[in-house]
Amino acid sequence: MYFVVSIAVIVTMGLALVRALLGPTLYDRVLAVNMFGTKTVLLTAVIAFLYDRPDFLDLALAYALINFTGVLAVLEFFRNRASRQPAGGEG
Amino acid sequence: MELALDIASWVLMSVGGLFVFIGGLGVLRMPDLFTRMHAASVTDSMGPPLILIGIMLQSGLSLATFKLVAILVFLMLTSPTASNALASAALLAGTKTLDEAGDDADAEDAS
Amino acid sequence: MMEFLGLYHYLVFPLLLMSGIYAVIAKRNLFKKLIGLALMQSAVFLLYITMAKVEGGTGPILKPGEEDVLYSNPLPEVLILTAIVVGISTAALGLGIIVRIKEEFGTVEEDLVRELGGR
Amino acid sequence: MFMTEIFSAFLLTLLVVTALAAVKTRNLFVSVMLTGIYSLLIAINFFLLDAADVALTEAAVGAGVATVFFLGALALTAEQERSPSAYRPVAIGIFIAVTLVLGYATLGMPSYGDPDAPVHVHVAPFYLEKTPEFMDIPNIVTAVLGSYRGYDTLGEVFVVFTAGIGVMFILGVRPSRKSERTGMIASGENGLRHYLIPRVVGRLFIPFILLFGLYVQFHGEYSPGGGFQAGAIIASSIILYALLEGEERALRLIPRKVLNGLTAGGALLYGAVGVAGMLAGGNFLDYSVLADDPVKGQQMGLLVIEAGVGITVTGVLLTIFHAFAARERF
Repeated sequence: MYFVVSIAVIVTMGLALVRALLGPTLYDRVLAVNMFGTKTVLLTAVIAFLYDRPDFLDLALAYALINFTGVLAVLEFFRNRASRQPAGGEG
Repeated sequence: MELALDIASWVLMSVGGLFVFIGGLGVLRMPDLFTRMHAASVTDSMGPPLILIGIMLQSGLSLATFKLVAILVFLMLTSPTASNALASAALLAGTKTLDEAGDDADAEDAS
Repeated sequence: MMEFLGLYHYLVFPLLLMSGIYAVIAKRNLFKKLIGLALMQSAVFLLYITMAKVEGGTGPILKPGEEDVLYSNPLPEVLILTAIVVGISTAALGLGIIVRIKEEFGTVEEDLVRELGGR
Repeated sequence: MFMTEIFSAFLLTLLVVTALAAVKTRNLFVSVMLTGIYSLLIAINFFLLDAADVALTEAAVGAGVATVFFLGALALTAEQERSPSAYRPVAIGIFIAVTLVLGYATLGMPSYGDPDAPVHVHVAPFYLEKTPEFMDIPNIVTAVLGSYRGYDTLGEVFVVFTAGIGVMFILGVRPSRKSERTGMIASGENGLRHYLIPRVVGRLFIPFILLFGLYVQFHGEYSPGGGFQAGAIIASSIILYALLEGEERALRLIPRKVLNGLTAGGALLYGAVGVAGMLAGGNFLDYSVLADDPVKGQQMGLLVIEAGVGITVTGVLLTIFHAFAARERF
């Protein structure tokens, strides 16, 4: 039973990875990373039970909590990029 | 009783897995950023709860269940918020929706 | 089949390692070189952890009240656990150096830095 | 467990694809995002290979802190690669040749999961058998980390400490040419103020991340965890605060002086435990003499040195974050 869920989640991870590789915009890639994070939480939770070690759920909990920091960092990066680009360009 | 629990969690987990998979398919197949985001975020608030509740039924009353509830609550808080934040960032940066863009492909990684 | 899967675990290591090395050799952007270094680093981590795995074993946290459980090797885990945190700290040091280079030369492309350099 | 082997083979394939794509793309932001996916994948692989502690460390570091550092540095440099690759044929030649040689060499490795491989017969059985007797804690990884290989960990803590000092020195310099761009964290106290929803949810999260960090720190003897992971988790909670409320507020919460104190204090605490052991009549970093009962002494020593590790890692990661965030705003 855990296998079915794991297969679904892993295949979804593959699809999300394809989206991250294809793009086309930067936001698509961020979306794919975000989705990948959620799927990681699910997969680690399922594997903890698949391996019969429920005490390893900490990993899923850590991802559920910390992924948000990464998303907010990306958001902040985008927000400041708008103010950065017209002034300096790149170089 | 045992059997009923097993069947219930089997059903919940399979349906949850289906939702997750549909979300992945949507993210791959939808035509533009906002529809893709819609596919990802809607299924993200349906699939994970079903799967996690399915696991909870298996684990019984223990520390693991408590952790699963915590994971569920945190996921339900973060994933819509992240989608919202990302969508508003994309909108503010001027990403075109499908109607506006017409048929020409969006500028690659430039926005 | 099982044999092949075992081999596959080891075969991934050279591919990851060399994709990192390719970035370090061929790319001229210093930031990209650092990303390549990070990839190389995690390839080595993966090799160590692969070696720690014991068939049919479980994580090296003792299950209370159960005898005759096969546990995986804790030693590589300890080495890699510390190495991950050290890795991010040293990567941050490299990033700091790159930021300084950018401020002094206005670019992080290696060839341009070399042209502008010499002072 | 035949199925899990298939899983890990699939995930390893994804890992290779991600790594190659991260190297290939010319857009550095995309590269950083792909490194994020790479980190998630490698953490799952660690988990599938029974290394829960390592996976937790990769999660704590890779999900929050690493992304923040790389994006912070990227905001201060250029986002696109400009020059084409150099020596491309040579590099690809080396790539293929060394991959083949290393691939051939892996044929000589002990077969995957073999319980009689040389790695598994030397010291590992000793650790697994004797830990309940010496220390009476279930997490062998923590036992090896803190006690059996205490010197090693002390060295690693000092490497982390030194890296923090290095970043402070390098980025503490006033830039000679004033650049007009701002860093990742905008100046002033705004932070993410205009995004109301992320802000509310983020504030809700901070105490829970802190609580979880403390749980990982002090429950590390019984479940996956310990000082390294906890340090990264606690640091990412403070980084979250800084992202939401602006960097200056975070500095008001934990001033630089306190940060410097934490950075040095943790490493010193670790060393002090060693010296305390010497004063009590044992060897350096021998915790058995710290209490009347050797087992109790070991447990006490482990608790204190893990705390030291956690404090130093938190201090160093936050120092690095502030060094990047405060750039360009002298």
